Amino acid sequence: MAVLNEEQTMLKDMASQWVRDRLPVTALRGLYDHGGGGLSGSDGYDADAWAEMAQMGWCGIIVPEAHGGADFGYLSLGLVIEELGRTLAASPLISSALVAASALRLAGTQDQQARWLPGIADGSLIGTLALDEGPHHAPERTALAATASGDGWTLSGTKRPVQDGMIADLAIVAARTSGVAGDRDGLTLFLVPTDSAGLERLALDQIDARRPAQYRFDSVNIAVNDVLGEVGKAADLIDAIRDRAAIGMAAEMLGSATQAFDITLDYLKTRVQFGAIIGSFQALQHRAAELFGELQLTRSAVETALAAIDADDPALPALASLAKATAGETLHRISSQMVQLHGGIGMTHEHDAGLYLKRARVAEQCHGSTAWHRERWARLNGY
Amino acid sequence: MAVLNEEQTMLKDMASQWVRDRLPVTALRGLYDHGGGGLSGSDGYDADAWAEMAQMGWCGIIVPEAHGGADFGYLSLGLVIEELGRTLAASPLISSALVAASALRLAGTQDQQARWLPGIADGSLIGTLALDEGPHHAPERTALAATASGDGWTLSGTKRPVQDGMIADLAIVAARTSGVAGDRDGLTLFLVPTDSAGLERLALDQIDARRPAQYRFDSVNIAVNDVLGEVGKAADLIDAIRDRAAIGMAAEMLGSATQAFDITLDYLKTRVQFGAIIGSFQALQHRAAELFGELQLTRSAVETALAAIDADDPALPALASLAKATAGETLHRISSQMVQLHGGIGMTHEHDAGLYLKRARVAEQCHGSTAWHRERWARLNGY
Amino acid sequence: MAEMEPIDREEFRQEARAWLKANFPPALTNVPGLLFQGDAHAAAANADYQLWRQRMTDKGWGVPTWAPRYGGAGLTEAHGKIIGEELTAIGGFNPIRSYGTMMLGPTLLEYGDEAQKLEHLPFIASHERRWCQGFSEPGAGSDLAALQTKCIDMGDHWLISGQKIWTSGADQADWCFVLVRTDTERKQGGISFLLVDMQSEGIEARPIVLISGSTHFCEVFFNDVKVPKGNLVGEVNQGWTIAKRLLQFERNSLSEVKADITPLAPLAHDYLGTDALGRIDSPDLRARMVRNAMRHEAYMATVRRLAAEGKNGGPSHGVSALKNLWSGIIQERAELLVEIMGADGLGWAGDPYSAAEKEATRAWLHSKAFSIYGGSYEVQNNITAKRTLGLPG
Amino acid sequence: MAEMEPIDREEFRQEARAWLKANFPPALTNVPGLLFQGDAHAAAANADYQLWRQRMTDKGWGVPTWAPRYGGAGLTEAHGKIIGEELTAIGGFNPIRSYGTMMLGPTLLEYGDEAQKLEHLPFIASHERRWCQGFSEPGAGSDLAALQTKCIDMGDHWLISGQKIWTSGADQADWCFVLVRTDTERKQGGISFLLVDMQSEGIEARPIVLISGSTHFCEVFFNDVKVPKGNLVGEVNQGWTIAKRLLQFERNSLSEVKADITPLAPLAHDYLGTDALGRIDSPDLRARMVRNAMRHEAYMATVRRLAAEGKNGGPSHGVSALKNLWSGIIQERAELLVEIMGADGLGWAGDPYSAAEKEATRAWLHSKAFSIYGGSYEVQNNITAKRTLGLPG
Repeated sequence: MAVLNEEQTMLKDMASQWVRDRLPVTALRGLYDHGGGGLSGSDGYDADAWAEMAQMGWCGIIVPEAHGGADFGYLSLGLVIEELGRTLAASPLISSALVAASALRLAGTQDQQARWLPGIADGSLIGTLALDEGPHHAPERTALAATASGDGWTLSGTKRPVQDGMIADLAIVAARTSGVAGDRDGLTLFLVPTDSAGLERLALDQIDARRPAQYRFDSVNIAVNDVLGEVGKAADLIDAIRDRAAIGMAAEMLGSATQAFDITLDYLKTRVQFGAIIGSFQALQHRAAELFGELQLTRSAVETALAAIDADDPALPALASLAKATAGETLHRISSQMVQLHGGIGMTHEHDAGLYLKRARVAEQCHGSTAWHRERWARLNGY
Repeated sequence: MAVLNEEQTMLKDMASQWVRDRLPVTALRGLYDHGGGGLSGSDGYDADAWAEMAQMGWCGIIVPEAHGGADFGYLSLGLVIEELGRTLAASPLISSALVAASALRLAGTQDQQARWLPGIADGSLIGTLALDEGPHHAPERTALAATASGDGWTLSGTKRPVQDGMIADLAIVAARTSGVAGDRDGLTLFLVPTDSAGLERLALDQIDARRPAQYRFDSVNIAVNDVLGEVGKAADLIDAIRDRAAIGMAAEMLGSATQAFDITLDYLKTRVQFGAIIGSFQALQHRAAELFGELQLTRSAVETALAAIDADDPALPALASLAKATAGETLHRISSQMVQLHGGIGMTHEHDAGLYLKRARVAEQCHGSTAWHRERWARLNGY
Repeated sequence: MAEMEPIDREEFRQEARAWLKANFPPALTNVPGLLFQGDAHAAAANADYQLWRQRMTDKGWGVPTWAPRYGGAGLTEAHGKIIGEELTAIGGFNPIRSYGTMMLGPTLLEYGDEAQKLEHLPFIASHERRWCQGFSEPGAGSDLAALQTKCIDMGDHWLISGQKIWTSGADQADWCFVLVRTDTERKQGGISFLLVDMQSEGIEARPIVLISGSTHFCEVFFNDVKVPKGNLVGEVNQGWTIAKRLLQFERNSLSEVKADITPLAPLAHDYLGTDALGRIDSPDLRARMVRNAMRHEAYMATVRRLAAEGKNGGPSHGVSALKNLWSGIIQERAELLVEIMGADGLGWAGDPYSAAEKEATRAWLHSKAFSIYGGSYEVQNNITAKRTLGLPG
Repeated sequence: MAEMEPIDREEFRQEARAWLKANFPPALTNVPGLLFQGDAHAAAANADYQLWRQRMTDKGWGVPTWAPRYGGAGLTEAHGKIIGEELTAIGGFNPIRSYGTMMLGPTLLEYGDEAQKLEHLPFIASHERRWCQGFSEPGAGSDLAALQTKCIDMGDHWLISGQKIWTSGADQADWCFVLVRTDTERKQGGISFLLVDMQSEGIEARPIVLISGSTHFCEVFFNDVKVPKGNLVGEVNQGWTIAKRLLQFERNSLSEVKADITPLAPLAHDYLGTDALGRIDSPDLRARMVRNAMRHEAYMATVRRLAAEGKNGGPSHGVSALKNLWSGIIQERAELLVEIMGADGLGWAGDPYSAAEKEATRAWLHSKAFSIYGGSYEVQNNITAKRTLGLPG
């Protein structure tokens, strides 16, 4: 654990307690159909629990005080996200309180911040980022077209997947105002209320019982004031937002991996086979020891990256990719071993191992996959 | 083991016995300085043992009967090479009886074959391939210049490393007759006696106590009859020769890996620590089981590739790269684990583990490294 | 068994080809046989399948090497192999193939008495009785011999009580071969092998939902189930020996499974794009794909090599090592496929995901079982270390 | 120990900076201190080093936290850290650093009597006595407590006989701390800790040639060596406890080792070339380099995190896990460096290979020891599993 101040320690303890009481893994199970997919008609989260989270101030942790937040830093928000990750708690906290809030903090005008941040901070409004268009994260391949029309813009095209897209009120949409798919120039971000005319949303039934969405933009009109940042120059801004998103996702994965490891370790200490506690078998002991080592690396990478946002560290891009890729690989290994070491029971939908496995693969993929961030780190470091 | 006919079984048994009697690992040790490098003044092989090998007909296994060989196929030659690999026997068998003989078989005119193959087959003449010019295998980057002069050619430039280069009588030299480094077009092979005027040889003191060489060509004149294959069109021929060389090296590595595994397994069965035979520790048992599995894959890849040469299989290029890369990775792992599992004693020059480790890294690098063959396999298979 | 002469072989091949061409329903071409093997309802509902099953039953070619009185055709293994090859060549499948033919049948042939053989083998040979395997229990997974299902000798019948788990297709099975405990003092030596009619009173089979959504495996509860004395296979307390033999048949049939070798490269170009050098545009993922594909090739070469060696009377050890190579390679491949599909490989249901995507996702989840069932990865490593490598302890 | 006030800290930093600037011989700038630490001849022959050693001895800054009567400067750890930082800043090194300061000194401070401390610590603080460690034996490697070196109480002296191995620098050492067996009935409980003058009659140290060519480690033979009674540290049969504490100091000093983080990328571009996309032109090798470099970064972050946590009284377990991460990452890095150099990374000696190439080759061979010495990879995993994770057995 990073060295925390008193407030951070309190926040972490509170989050830990609340998550275990209010959103244990059984809560996630409530979002699943008994056959294993997302429950039909589910929103992919628990709205009442979300209201409680907002009540506790978690939605405003990185929001400036002037806009109703606590301005308490990303490391603090990361502590909460990590705890949520432990029980696979489903909520739009990353999408809204981290990603959307970051976007507005980084590039919002005073008016834009005043309009959107208070709602994000008090949880009454859910924001999200609508960036990806294909199965793989590739911002520069953005094709969704924004054409100038009157004194505003018109958006046409498709976004998918949009995290928490079915419950979001505000989408921060990456669109192409010039150039062609593949160019870094010509990208622009727009602040788009999801009830805008011409925006159609379709829920995606995902293995982790969340509900990301597909957004279809059919000539959606945007006012000129709803451009976030500079027209045609959003590529760096998108990177900055995505890096924060990736670090948030890495914090969640750190929590999930830690908990998956703890559950598995408990099982190793209790399950008896061949007349012995299976945790006494050396091959399993060594595997556990090695996974423990990987967890150490992951915690360091994630906490370093969170602190780097707060410190405005110029190494942030590389540290973000390091955190996301390291957490991705570690959670991949631990969630797979969670199933393996539980044996047959771990293969059943009734057991939690499968839920960790499924969420793990979604989180690995989200905001740039492990492979994507490895390659990015490589490029940033001259490989 | 591949399914062998009676002659092959006899050949293998004979090689196995002879190698253990005549060139056990202690023989290799005789080529080492007591401090760990190659013995100063050594030729990197045992000339008397080589004469015995020739006597047994091993140098002519793939040479056509018309030129003094047995025309007994690559699988048969591979069996002998594998046995030599078991004891790390140092000899120019691959360079001469496999690589040089293959080059002449593939592209030699009747005259060229008649001039060189009988000597190769009876061991009185040692051939080798002078292809690489830099630390990494990259035939198309060949820069050594061959310029037309009179009715022949003049070679200028450097080759390094040339395997068995200090003892070779005949070098098959890749040179550039047109184009620039990087082009596949413009490569030509030449048959060059190593006593040619203007050819200077420098021994390289390598970790495996062999003596590869650096060849410096200073206006070496070559007769027009000593061009092997077509002028400027040697790229495919070079690939074909190198694939055979790589498969031969993979057969050697299969033998080395098998023996390194056997030695280590014996140690696991005898060494006592913590009051138990260390081979009873489950973590080591599982490691041994996994290495055994890798050995199975390696044997299959190597034997399949050897058989593919004999069958003129169009899949040969991919199978060659599969064999070389698989053997490279397996020997890498097993030779490293040989040191690790022997503990401190494995770190001493007095123990054989270090000799396997050192030869392993040379073999991995030779005729295309593991990484090189992986990439080649990937390209051939559309990745 | 004498080898066939080449001339007989060619003649039989022609005969088989002609018969199969005339009798295999063209509508079933390239339909996966597993569909009917795993699903009794699908099998019952498909008239072509029923026709095909009946024809193969009459011909005895579902189990060609079994004696005619047991429903087979009394042929050699060489004949059987030719039938299989010709069937594959026309995109066909063996409609008789089942747990019964692959595992129980060979076991009964070795350990059953003549009455048991005549009672059961013909119905296996016609695929009219589906069998399931009652081995594992909640407390006896990798340590199978720890099983506790009670079996009491009541004089004129056996009385069994207990719970089995991981029983494939128990909810559709007609009969079950069950390992029961007839002696609580000895571990392996206190186990017996019983044949149990699933219609018996006191049996309940409950499907288990797996993480892949599959409900193929069941829990089976035995509550004071009466079993006729004649349903004991072999001797009392000989069950462990019989079970080990049966598991060998299972391992052999697993190692026959054709590993899917559809290359992933073209798919990866589609999903990930191609860089300026013509490579799949994700270097890290590409490197892992290449590594996996190369191991897959070497694995396939290993299966071929061991088959050839086995045929020539050579060594045939190392099945456990092979199983671990296979599960590792196939699991990684299944993961790579999902990773190639990116966000589109994460769907559970619905139109936004293609059928191939949803199938890949579930296949990946299902693949996690490969290193658990049929002897876990860890148990196989123990076996390799001790039996194949001779390590102590 | 009280923390320093920030204001004192800054003041001391200025003082240290000034003294070091005035006293560190510029000729030694960026010379690796290990050169002299490991080689008595090199140390004796270098006048600058001798001057520097004497100045640091007089100042007591080689062991700043030790009391002045033991040759230290009586400072806090915070002072010591500042001295270290300022030394690093000018490319300097601590000429006193040795096995004596890192391992025996702290151990004597805890377990030695006052006479032993006064007899030995000042000579450690001046680096006038080189120490070596007589722990491992041919039959006691990972299982150190199996050691057999006999020690008999002869009334007025101890008599020891036996063989030690892996004794670093024994051929150059003045003294040796040795674990001996004083009770053959008990394993751990029968071991004692002795200080032995290497000039004693009956001692022979023979250098071992390692695969890297290094002769730093020795075998040491003890043939009826007489050792004064006062050279026993702690109580008879308390040696195992003392040794465990000493190994803890060793582990701490190992975890201080700065992992070399010179990036390999530029070198790889030189040796392997660059493809049309600006990438190192060997995709498979590049992927492995990137993975190793990322793990290396995460490892360095872990060292910093654990240091910060330790300073704040937080958890500091997991040293064994850290050692295995470290050895794995550094060994792989050493291999990658040789692989990048290709055929040029395979030379042993001679002009055709550059000094950097030959150094890389030997460093790779040497790195194989990292997962063996100081507790093997396997032993560290056992410790992590049992002590850190609380697994049974």
